[in-house]
Amino acid sequence: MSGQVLSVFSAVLRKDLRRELRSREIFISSFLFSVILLMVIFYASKTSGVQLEAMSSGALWLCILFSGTIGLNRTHQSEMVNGCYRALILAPVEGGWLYLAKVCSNALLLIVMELLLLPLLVLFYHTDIGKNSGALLAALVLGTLAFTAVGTLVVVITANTRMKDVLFPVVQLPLVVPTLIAGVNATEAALQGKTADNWLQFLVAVNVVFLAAGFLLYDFLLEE
Amino acid sequence: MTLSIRFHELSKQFGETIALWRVSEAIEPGDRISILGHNGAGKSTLLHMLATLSKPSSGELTFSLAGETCDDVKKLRDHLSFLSHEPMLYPDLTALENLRFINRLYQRNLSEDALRELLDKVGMSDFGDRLFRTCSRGMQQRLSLARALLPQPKLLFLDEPFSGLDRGGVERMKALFADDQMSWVLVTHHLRLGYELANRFWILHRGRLLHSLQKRDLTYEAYIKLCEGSSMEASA
Amino acid sequence: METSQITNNHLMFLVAAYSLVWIMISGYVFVLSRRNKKLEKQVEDFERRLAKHGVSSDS
Amino acid sequence: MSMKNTIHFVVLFAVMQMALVWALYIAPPDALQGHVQRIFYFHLGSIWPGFLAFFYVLYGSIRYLISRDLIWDRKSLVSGEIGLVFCSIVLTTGPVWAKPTWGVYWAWDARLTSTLVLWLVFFAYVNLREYIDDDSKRPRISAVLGIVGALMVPFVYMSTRIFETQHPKPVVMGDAESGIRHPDMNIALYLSLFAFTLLYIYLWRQGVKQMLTEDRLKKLRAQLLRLEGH
Repeated sequence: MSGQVLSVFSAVLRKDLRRELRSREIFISSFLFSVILLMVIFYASKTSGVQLEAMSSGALWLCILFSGTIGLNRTHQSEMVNGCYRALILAPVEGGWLYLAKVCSNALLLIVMELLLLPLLVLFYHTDIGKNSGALLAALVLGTLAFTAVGTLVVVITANTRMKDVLFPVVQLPLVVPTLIAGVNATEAALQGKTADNWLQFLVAVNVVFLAAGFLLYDFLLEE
Repeated sequence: MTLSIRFHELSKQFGETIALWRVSEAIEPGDRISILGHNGAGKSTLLHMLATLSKPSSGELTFSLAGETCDDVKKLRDHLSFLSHEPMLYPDLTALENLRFINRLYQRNLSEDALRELLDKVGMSDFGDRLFRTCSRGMQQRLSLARALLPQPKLLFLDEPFSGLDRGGVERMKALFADDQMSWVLVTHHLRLGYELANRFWILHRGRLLHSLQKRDLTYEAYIKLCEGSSMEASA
Repeated sequence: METSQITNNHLMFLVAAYSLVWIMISGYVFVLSRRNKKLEKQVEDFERRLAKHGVSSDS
Repeated sequence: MSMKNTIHFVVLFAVMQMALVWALYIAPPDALQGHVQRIFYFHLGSIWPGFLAFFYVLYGSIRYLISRDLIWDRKSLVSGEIGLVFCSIVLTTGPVWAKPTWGVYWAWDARLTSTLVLWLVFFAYVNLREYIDDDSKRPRISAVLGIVGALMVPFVYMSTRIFETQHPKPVVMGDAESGIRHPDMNIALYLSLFAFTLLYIYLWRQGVKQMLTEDRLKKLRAQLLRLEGH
């Protein structure tokens, strides 16, 4: 049984990654969007006289949130093209494993994008990212996983509605507020060279609850 | 292993519209059923429910595997396949990659050679490494057929499978549907093919099952008459 | 005098808060009553249709 | 109206009047805040049924997904609607109290932020179904969103709390419970809690009954249209 599950899991994961590598549509759009966002955030908050370094964790998480939302929406849309999603529904597999595979591929793409954003942060915001890179990585990975765990569910929920493109961010963003708060604080601490254990634990808890909920609930979304 | 489906008083309601109203019938191994009816008669609704894509609003829908009633949808889906005018294949993957993905999704463990053989069966052996996106409509439909046949289903659901196919494609599809191991249920506007291929006919009208006929009871002329709807209106 | 003015001002806030409670709840009651009206209309429609078939609504 | 309903309504009405009298008249004004503090009785009174409603959404949605019985969808939907109403009361009366007490309408403190997020989440839950065209999908999809939303509520609270412990509290922070010392204040608070809970249950029962009637009428209507050959 476990071998079969693993095979389905890796099949979906590999399919998603290969598709993205070939088209690069999500990657390019969300990366460019993030660059623009970094610039906009600077000019939008310049007048209040904020210190650049102090802004960087917030700016980074805004980029993750917005480009992540765009990316999740896009991946799901490309799943709907040609009715591919119906093929997944009709396959004799547990929805839970499909969900976990999708969370993994979405989170992986987002994390790669974040790693590319870090040098830009150094460049634009003069941030020192080397003070506690372990904690920084932990904050980014856990936060991104929590974000995609919720997003992968919500994108399917809103895909069933008439105004999916509008509704997805509207429903998704309030739900990721706790993740955002925890992520920003954990990143901030890491940038100052500290480790924010309580925030990391909090993110682990969010991950456990929502990955479990998604695992159990995804099957209910796989119906027409 | 045999797969049969019985349904009793099956209804499907979308809000105030009734798509299907108290339909009772059965599908046995060896059945090749052609569902006939006007637009909006409930053909696709019925097909979707039988293929476990949607659930009935009321009525009983019983699936039996090897003579025993089976409620496990996942287990059933292992033996069902669905072919519609939508190809259900990823545009950014090549034909072979798509098939490999389906192969692993259904846990069929077919070898590369078997997959190529399958491509050959639908006349696409030269296009295995071509991106699905760049294939023409007819080629896409052939690949879609390969996808539907890959899991070697006991029961195949076909929703307008001939759309976009040329003569050669239709001939190949006909040959593949003649397989004795597989039953199928077909919805099509291709009247001639619907008659030639099937051995049973269900005639739906406004969500009701008006007739269920064997081929031996129905001449082609009577069939055409039924399809054109003159007798449908009369008996409604 | 100054203190009483402040209290008066503050009483305004008190009145405002309690009116808000009242407005919100009556808002929901209004939504419910509108739904009720829709239902009543449907029942009337039923009675009319049934009457056409010769069924009296009393039975 | 049935007997039970009438009794419920009478009790609700009586308790509501008592709560009003105690809150506005009998309870003494707060030493620091004066009469404005009286807002609190109803403010706190409505957050409790608000929470109750949201937990019911979680419970009802799970029950729906297990049983696929439409009644559970209706029950949780009405709960969500009423919860949204109570949440709106909390969100609007809060600033009205905060202005004279803190000097500002809004502060990003834990309670305010989390109530706002809660409101957004359940606004989405209640309104999402308007945008789903397929009747057979609607309850299932909303149930999943209801569960996800309700599961997020504790995290919203936790995250805003941890956030506060790490940062200095704003100077204008006033804690709700700290001001209540007089026994009449307690009575006023409990009365309004009781009154609002009764109100929640009353509205909920009416709402559910209405929804179920609507469903039955819809079904009958479809059959009638069929008989008439439309």
